[in-house]
Amino acid sequence: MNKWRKLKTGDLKAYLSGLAEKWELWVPYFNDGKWEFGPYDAGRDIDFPDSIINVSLKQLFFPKRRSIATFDENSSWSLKQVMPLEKPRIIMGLHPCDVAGIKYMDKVFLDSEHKDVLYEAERNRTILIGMACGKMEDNCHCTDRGLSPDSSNGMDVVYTRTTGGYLLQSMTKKGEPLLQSDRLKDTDEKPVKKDWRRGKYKIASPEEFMTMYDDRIWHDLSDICLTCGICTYACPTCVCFLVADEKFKGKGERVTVWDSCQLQSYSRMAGGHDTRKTPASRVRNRTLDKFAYSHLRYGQISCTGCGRCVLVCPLKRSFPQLGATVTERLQKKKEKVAAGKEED
Amino acid sequence: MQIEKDPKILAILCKWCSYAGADLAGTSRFKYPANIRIVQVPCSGRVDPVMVFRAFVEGYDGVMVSGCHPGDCHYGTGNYHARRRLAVARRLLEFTGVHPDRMHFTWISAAEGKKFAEECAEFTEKLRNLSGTEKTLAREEIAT
Amino acid sequence: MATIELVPKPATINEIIEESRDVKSFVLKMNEDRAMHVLPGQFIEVSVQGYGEATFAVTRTSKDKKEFTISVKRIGHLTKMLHRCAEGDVVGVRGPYGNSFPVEDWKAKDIVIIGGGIGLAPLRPVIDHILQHRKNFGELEIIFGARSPADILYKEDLRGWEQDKSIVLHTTIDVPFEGWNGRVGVVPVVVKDLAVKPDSKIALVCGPPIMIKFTIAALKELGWPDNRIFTTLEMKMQCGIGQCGRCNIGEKFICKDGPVFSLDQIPAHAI
Amino acid sequence: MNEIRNKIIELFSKGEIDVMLGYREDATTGALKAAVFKKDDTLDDLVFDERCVQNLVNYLPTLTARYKKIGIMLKGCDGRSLVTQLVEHRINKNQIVAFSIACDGVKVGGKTAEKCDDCAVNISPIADHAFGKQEPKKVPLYARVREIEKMAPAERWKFFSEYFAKCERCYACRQICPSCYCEICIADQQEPKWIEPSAKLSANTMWHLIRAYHLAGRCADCGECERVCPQEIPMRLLNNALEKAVQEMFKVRPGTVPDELPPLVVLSKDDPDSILEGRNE
Repeated sequence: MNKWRKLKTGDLKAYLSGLAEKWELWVPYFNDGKWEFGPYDAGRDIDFPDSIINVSLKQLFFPKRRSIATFDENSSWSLKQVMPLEKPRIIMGLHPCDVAGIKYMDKVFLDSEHKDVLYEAERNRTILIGMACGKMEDNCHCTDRGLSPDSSNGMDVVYTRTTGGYLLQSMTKKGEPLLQSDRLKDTDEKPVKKDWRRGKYKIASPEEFMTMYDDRIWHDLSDICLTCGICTYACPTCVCFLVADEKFKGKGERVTVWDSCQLQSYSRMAGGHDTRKTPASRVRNRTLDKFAYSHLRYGQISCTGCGRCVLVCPLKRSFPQLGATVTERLQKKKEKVAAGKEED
Repeated sequence: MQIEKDPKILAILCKWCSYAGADLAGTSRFKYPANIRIVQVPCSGRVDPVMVFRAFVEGYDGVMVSGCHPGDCHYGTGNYHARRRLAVARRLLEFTGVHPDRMHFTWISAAEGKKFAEECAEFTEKLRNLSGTEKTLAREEIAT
Repeated sequence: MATIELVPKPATINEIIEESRDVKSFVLKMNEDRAMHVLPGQFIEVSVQGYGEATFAVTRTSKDKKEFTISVKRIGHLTKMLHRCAEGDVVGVRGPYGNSFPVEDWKAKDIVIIGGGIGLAPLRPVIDHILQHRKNFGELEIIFGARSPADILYKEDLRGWEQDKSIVLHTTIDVPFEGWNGRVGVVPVVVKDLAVKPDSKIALVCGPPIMIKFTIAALKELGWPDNRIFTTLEMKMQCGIGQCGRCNIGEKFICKDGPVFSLDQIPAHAI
Repeated sequence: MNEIRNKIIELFSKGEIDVMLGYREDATTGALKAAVFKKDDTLDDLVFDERCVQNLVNYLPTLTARYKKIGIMLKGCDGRSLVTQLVEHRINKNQIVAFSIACDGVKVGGKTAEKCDDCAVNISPIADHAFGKQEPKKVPLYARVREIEKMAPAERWKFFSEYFAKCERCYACRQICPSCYCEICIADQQEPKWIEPSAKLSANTMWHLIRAYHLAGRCADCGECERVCPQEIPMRLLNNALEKAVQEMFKVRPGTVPDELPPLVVLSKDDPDSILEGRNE
């Protein structure tokens, strides 16, 4: 394991400007009440969020509108694919749940027979500097999803706040060149290990969730959900997309665009057949996808416990709470069966 | 005739009156600018403001909609509906930033060829000294 | 330079066959002159530039594997654009994707093929394969249902299958039409009337979702076991490579784990 | 609050309502959520205070399909929203029991919602059972709209285009709005494709213009679209601008007069042609 290196707060700006010369550096900014990510600009003051922010990093790897080919509208066929980007970049200030989201996206786009070349290029050109969380917001429940606020898997460099500055440690070969700067001093100071809150939203195993498909609970759970797409757009692992052609003044573009399984048009087919007509079937589809299908497909459930879906839900319908409610009902059904009573 | 500099105008004309008026302007040799693209609709009541929005988003400099004078609509009440819809659509477009001179809603009967030619020329003039002051609802160029 | 899988390659429409009033078959050939190894049941994604892309099962491939055919029913936005294309036009093709009918393990088995309307398109390559290796297979029974005589597809094939002694062919239309003296009745009812006995046969079912649902119910009533009923599901697909998440039945993706499923592989509630 | 609870218990016992649509404080998360109270549920966690922001009218169509008689708690703006739904025959009145509760402003994100600053209708125009009295606020209407109208066209476009560019097209504004109930929304139509699916400036502009236009003369200004938008796009501004236009041109304020048809549905022979020239101040 590499040693920890210390960066004094005063040297932060100089260190970042040093990085920004060789890499395209993305850092978090706080403006009008919200955290957003933006390219590094020495003029603005730099601070790092201690915990979850509204925006998931999905946008930097799988943009909400991504061009994959361009064509000339007047020709009958001239689709030419787009060149992937190569400029090396650094993203600083990610939290463990965001990085876990990116690792899940790797499974979807890279562990497949047809690798997504554009996504792969974005991943290869990016060095992730992850930040251990300082505190857990009330919706945070990464500890219930096999993660922890100070875990560093998937990060190239991990850093955490400490008295008078930051402690940095490189985790991968990709991260090493970032710590060569002379602003950093070796130190044997170690980040203090905290024990984090657990058990807020416990969920059953994927196999148990699969047995809940025909349960009546989905109607009650979905009655206040209006099936808009906010939770899927905010979620770091929801990457459903649609492909569309768009034309303007003779120039055309084939794009992949974010889509959401919660919207009615998602599974409506030509001729009117729709496999998920009712809101209950859509809420069930997303819940089971997060807690069961993703595990059966990729061996890892796709909920990283960030709680972002609760932050953005306009009806304050808490998705992790929904998962916990289904688990409670599962427990009750098991007790009933165990006690030999007939299921209601 | 250099079209590119002249403001591009979309004219949606009702078939029974205004389109016939435009025809009359043509047959009686009234001059009107050539940068007008005419779309014929059965009645001004058929004009869905979505068409006007899309025209501006596609980059037209001006949109003109014309139908029969209230009272002699071939289908009876088409232009009454159109009057309300286009009035509301105009207020919305003005509010979001389209300059009022870019929209011209009028009534032209089949006999008013001259009026059609004059209004088109006047509309083009208004648009010409407008262009450059601000962009219409910009539709960003697609990065090639 | 790595190729983006979602970007299709150009293919030329060599021939257009009018199958019925709203179904046309398009014989395609890749412009870059390479063979398309398509197994029976696999599908491709066909795009019309500027209008989008849709999923079509490959319904026939030529001997030299260079030309492949799709049958398109005019029902939506993209299919309407395809129907406007003429011979010689260029469309985009990518694929083939998905699994195929396991014809290899059906050696010496009797096969029953039940197709409803355009649903016969994905099943026709299986019939072609059986006829090309006729002695490897047992009896072949084909039940084909169409809404009306004008909707009957592949008329020359049907004539060929009729004369072939080794094939038992039943063609039916949903409701009586004058000038039609053949069988009348929807496919599930016909399957019940024919009382197709399961013994060691394999059944293939494809058609509109409602037809698949009731035909499978009819087969089950006749005692067919789930592992010997196969169907090919063409739900709404977008990427065809298991990434866009759209065509999921439970945890399975139709485009990657299907489109061909035996009934015991699909959760019961899905059909 | 107890006065309301007793009335609900009374109606439950008399069988005049099958379910009560109200707000409940979630025991675990503490968040305040819409809730359907059944006959034998306890009403202790039934709440009505300044946190009850959500407009419950949007649930009525699905509930009227499941239950015969539904009670609903209504603020002033919710009441206006109910009026628009009744006049558009989306639900019928004999299935609804309206509880009109005088509202003195709700809080969004800790501060009083903007819509409550210029709210002149603080009790529902329709009420079977009324609680609390109307305090008509003499308030200058559409103050923010007039501010924006003072700006030059290019400035206004810059103001709105910055917001439109941020739109993600999650359609929360469509899903939360009781008046947005088309079976196949124009945004999902393929032929003709008026709105392209991708979240870019031109497609977003088309979406926001059409959404606002389709609500002209029908929007009850419950402000939910602006509240739910994750990008905080000022949709109420567009709705209010059109409400002001409809008020000036056709003397109609949507949802304030029961059974009054929306202006764009009716036609009148004596509308002045001058309305076609727009505001031109």
